[in-house]
Amino acid sequence: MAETTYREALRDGMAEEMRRDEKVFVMGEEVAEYQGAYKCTQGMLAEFGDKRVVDTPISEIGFAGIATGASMVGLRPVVEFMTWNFAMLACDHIINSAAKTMYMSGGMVTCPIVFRGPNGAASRVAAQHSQDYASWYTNIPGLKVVCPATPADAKGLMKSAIRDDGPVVFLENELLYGSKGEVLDGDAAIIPIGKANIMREGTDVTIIGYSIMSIKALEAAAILAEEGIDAEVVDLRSLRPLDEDTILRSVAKTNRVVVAEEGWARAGIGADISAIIMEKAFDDLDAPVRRVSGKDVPMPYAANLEKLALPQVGDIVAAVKDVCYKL
Amino acid sequence: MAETTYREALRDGMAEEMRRDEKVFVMGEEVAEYQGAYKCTQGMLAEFGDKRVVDTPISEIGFAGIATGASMVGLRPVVEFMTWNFAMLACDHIINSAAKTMYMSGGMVTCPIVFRGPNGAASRVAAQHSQDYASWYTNIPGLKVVCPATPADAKGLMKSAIRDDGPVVFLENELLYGSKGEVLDGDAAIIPIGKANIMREGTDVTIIGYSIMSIKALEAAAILAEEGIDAEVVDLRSLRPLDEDTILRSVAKTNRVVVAEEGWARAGIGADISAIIMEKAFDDLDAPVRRVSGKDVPMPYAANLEKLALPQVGDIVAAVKDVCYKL
Amino acid sequence: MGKKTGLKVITSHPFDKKQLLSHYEHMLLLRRFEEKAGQMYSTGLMGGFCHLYIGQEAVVTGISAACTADDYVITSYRCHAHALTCGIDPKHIMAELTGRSGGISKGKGGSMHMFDPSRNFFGGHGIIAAQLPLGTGLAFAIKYRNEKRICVTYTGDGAMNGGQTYEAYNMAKLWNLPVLYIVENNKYGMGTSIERASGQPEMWKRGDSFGIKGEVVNGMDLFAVHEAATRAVEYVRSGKGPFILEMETYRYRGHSMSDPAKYRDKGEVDMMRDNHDPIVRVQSVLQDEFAVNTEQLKEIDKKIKQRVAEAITFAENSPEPDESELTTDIMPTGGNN
Amino acid sequence: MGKKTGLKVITSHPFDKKQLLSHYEHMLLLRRFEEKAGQMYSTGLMGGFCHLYIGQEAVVTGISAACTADDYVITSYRCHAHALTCGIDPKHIMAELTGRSGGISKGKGGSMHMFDPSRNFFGGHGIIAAQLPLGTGLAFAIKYRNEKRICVTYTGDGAMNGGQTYEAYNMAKLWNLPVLYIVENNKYGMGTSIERASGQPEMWKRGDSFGIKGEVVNGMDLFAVHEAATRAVEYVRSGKGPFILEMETYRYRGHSMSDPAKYRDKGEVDMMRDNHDPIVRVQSVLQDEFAVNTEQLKEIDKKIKQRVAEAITFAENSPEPDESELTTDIMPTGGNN
Ligand SMILES: Cc1ncc(C[n+]2csc(CCOP(=O)(O)OP(=O)(O)O)c2C)c(N)n1
Ligand SMILES: Cc1ncc(C[n+]2csc(CCOP(=O)(O)OP(=O)(O)O)c2C)c(N)n1
Ligand SMILES: [Mg+2]
Ligand SMILES: [Mg+2]
Repeated sequence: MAETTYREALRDGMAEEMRRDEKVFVMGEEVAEYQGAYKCTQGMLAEFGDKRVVDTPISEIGFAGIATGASMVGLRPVVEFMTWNFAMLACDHIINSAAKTMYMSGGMVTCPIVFRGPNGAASRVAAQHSQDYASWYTNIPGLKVVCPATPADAKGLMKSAIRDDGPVVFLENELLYGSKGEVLDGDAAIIPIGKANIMREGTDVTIIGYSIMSIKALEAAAILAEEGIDAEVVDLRSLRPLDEDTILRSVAKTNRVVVAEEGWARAGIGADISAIIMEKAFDDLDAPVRRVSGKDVPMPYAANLEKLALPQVGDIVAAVKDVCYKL
Repeated sequence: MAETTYREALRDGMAEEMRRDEKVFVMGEEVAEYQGAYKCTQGMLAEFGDKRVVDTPISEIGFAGIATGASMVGLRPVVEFMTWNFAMLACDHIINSAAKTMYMSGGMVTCPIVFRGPNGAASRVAAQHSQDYASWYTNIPGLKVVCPATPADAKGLMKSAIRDDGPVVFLENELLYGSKGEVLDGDAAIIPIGKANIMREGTDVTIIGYSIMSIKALEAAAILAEEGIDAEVVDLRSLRPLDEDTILRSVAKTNRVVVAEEGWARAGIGADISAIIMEKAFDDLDAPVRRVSGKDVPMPYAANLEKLALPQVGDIVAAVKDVCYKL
Repeated sequence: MGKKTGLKVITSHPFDKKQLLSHYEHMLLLRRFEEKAGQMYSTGLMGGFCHLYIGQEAVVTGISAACTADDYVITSYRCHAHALTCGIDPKHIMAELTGRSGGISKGKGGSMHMFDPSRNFFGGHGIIAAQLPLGTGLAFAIKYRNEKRICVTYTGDGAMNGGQTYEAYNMAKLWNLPVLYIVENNKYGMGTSIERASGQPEMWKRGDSFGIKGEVVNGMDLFAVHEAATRAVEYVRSGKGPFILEMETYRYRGHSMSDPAKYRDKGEVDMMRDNHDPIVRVQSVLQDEFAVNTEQLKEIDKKIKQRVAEAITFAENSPEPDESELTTDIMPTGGNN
Repeated sequence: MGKKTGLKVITSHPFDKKQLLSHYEHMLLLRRFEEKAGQMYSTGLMGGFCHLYIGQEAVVTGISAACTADDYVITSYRCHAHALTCGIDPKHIMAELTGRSGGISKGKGGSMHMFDPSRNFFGGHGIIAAQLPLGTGLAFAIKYRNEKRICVTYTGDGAMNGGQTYEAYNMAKLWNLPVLYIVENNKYGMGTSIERASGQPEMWKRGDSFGIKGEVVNGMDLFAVHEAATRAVEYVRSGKGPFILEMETYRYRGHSMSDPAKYRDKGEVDMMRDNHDPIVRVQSVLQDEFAVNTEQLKEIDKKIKQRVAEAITFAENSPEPDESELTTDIMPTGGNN
């Protein structure tokens, strides 16, 4: 089993599926000759040629629509958005065309398509390039929404997303692209969509995260362990469908919950999880669910302000102590 | 005090502000000669002329951007989206240009602009024309989000929105356009943004709604009253900023809450309110907060299915009985 | 190519009597179907929006006559006629309009959202101009698979001011995709005349910025449509890339059923109907050239009316979808293709 | 008008010695500022993205010379030069790049997001093509208020494939708005050459579909830029509506600081720098026509370098924004104008 970066894992996931299935192709800005703005498609043009690794003009709504159209007749496009910020221009096709068409056609037209790219904050790219769209897409029936935190999940979820017969929103994280981990080959690598991952078992409190926040949650758990608090870390991996079973089982065990999200709190993923726990596990709770979220501000550029705007490991630690009444 | 429709109230709110301030103008598809696709701008072309009531081509992102640009130099555009579904094409300007520019400019550039139009389901207009975008825009700092339920609020909030120096997302409801109520004139009509409205006082349970769901909540409260349950109905009126005080005071009084939203539950407004109550009023709760939401499906066209997809008065009644443990 | 037609009609045509009769019948079917759909709407059997095609019948009929059944078709919400022309049974379209289980989308899509992949018909789209990239994507798939078919992508004149149209145009030309863009220029996008919405109202020139050629055609004349479409289809099919055909046409009815149509005067409508009706035009050729008599024409009309009546009976009697349909068809099960 | 220039230079110009020296100084300021900004980035004093303008200096300088200080300016994320040209102090721009409280946006906007309404500069926008509708909106406001100014809206060649560009074009023409669209065609949108992104790569013709005229200009030659801009500005200011100027230019550096620039060979860059450098071009006119000597040129360079050095000192020493800034400037307080 090889150590691979998250970035390579994404690439390998795409490449393995492209070898397996002629219908799979990659499309987006700078994916071919440039090897991807963040190098996630490194080497793919050389292997698959420009028919299957397609550079596009800067035309997000156009190529999202083109790919969705192609998926309606059975091709399986993987659309790279240079970042999800730019997909805001294209969200009409993701939702009105890709997510709703199966229903509107009474099941006759399906869209096997993956929309992928980095989501949320990178480093100091300011307000227009740092938004976390997890809650927006999680709101929408007809979509699946996944958000890998590790290289293994990046590859495994990518393979599942490409094989899925419906549209999948695949939210990556730029700051994780260089992170390393062990990754399997071929079908063994597959991670099914809709299953959360208990990254760390614990008994005192449950920290629920997704994407980079799961990594920060693990760091927080390590710190908390030293202070005698044994945290369970649940990485959601898939936001839609959501693995409620794993969440609720963990809550039943620890009775205390912190949800960590990078995005804004209002109508966010933290709110979503908190409300579900409220409805389905109220009596299991020994303390109210606490959210750790991005501050309710557009992302500032200044280094010190950016740090304040983003949820940090220390914020998770503090929130956990709060729900454990150990302040 | 005259009985006015919600539709006329919107128009009167706009017209009064246009008389008061030359900088205010209305722009959108069919707003001028056609008098508005839903007749919300009836008579305005005749009064204000085509300089200030501007018909646009079918170019949502274009005219949203044009209006936002015009607002940066002090005009005060009121942009009509024929429905908010079509604003999905334009959301980049609403968010990246209008909501974030003040911050990105260190406070120097502001966007006094109102984006308005009907939001959510109308009657049998199917999946692409029925989405409720309340949770999406509520997610975004830099915006204000309002959603009047009554003619008085429609006018009063419209006047506040137009006078506001920042961007306001104004979510109307087509099914309410014909509803009638008493409406004041001039400054007396103003309803400040950010204040919820206790539509009905009660002691047993709080039903929190917005837009048409507040009306359905009132109907539910009437039915519940006959069965001996005294419900308080809180109409949020403004989703961002949110009037937490009013919500929390009501929860402290009734100890039981149902949140009614038309939109989908996942990362929705119900989740948002539930999570806030979880964090700030956990000990006040005698039962978990229950959500009544649109079903997690694209909107079907068939009459029977549409009815099932939308949250009905009966669903609110049932949820209230549930939280009151009176099933 | 190009130039304003002034609704010029074409005098020669390649159809024999049987062929022309069949096109005539089809145009009449579109007309009678829509007339009845309008009535059904008024009686409350339909809900939501209903956009009728009356007046534009020569467009879809003439273009379809120049295509093969293998070619893909995609259009906007004004889609009943396109669905009928792709061969979907009127029954299943009418039952879709009433929102019944017998509808082509099981009643879940409605008037604006109909599809039939088995007949290469891909909707039926409610968001203005969305079908431009989608149709271009169908053409992308054709090229990817090296197929001989083409994609015919219909759009209204109003939709030509939506920016995604030009993103699609640019990529279609850049990648040389087999897509034929038809602009059904019925002079209005809802209540806004083309002049009040367009910096440059000649739609066939809207490809100029992107190197796509176009031509304007009298869309009220089946023969003119067919002649131009034949050339354009041949151009696209032969691998020369995208092409634009602007069809000068007209809708007799309002934009949708709730449209009071105050933005144009009745004289304009009457002029078009009285002087340029596409069905009357074909009728007169049938009479003059092929000696079809009034009796035969009446017979055809009767037959068509009968077919539409059957569709209505079906649409009225088809049950509403089962409640379980609410939660089906949202996401494909399985996967792992 | 129109036609490929092949980088044709213009021999006559209207500037006297003082004027030309001042344009020269300005172009040199842009160059030296960006060189230093690049160095600052490498030392880690800046974060995020940094898009340098080196090579394109004649464009913004020549166009600005044809405008008045009242005219609005708006552009993309490659905005340092435009901000400098609108008269913002280099100190405040450099401090914005380092994210300090002395920055023009108090350090909250960064390299891509700078504004100064008091100098009629409206950004600095990070979303490709967003400034097209926004700038058209500034022009809408000008017309609404019956002002004499115009809006100059800059865009890259890559951004010309974004659909909102054409929605803006259509409305600008339809409403006859006073907006001058400048396409800074530096041949690449990131790593994609204009030919690989465009169905039709002549940007000055991209208004054809919408009835907007355009012209292509040697953007490496201050005199050519100024001459064409003078005519175009006059056209727009006189109420004739929008106009497009394509500037053939070139960026010597990568797209942003992290760009390995493998998509073009060094020879291409060298050729442009060696034969078409916009600053060298003005320098030689200063020497040939106005007898400015090497000593004087060195003096100017020294002065400019000094100014940039001061900006850097300021940007390094300006404190980070106060933590309270995190939550200010989000929504205007008050209202009720
Ligand atoms: C993005 C978007 N904006 C607005 C609408 C509302 N709308 C529906 S049809 C229509 C007019 C379209 O006119 P045209 O393209 O000429 O087609 P026609 O109806 O004449 O066939 C409008 C504005 C919509 N469906 N989608
Ligand atoms: C909508 C959107 N898509 C993609 C990007 C990423 N991006 C930033 S700059 C750029 C290239 C733009 O090229 P061009 O318009 O030619 O301007 P230049 O950088 O050459 O000045 C891209 C693709 C973006 N910022 N916005
Ligand atoms: Mg039309
Ligand atoms: Mg460029």
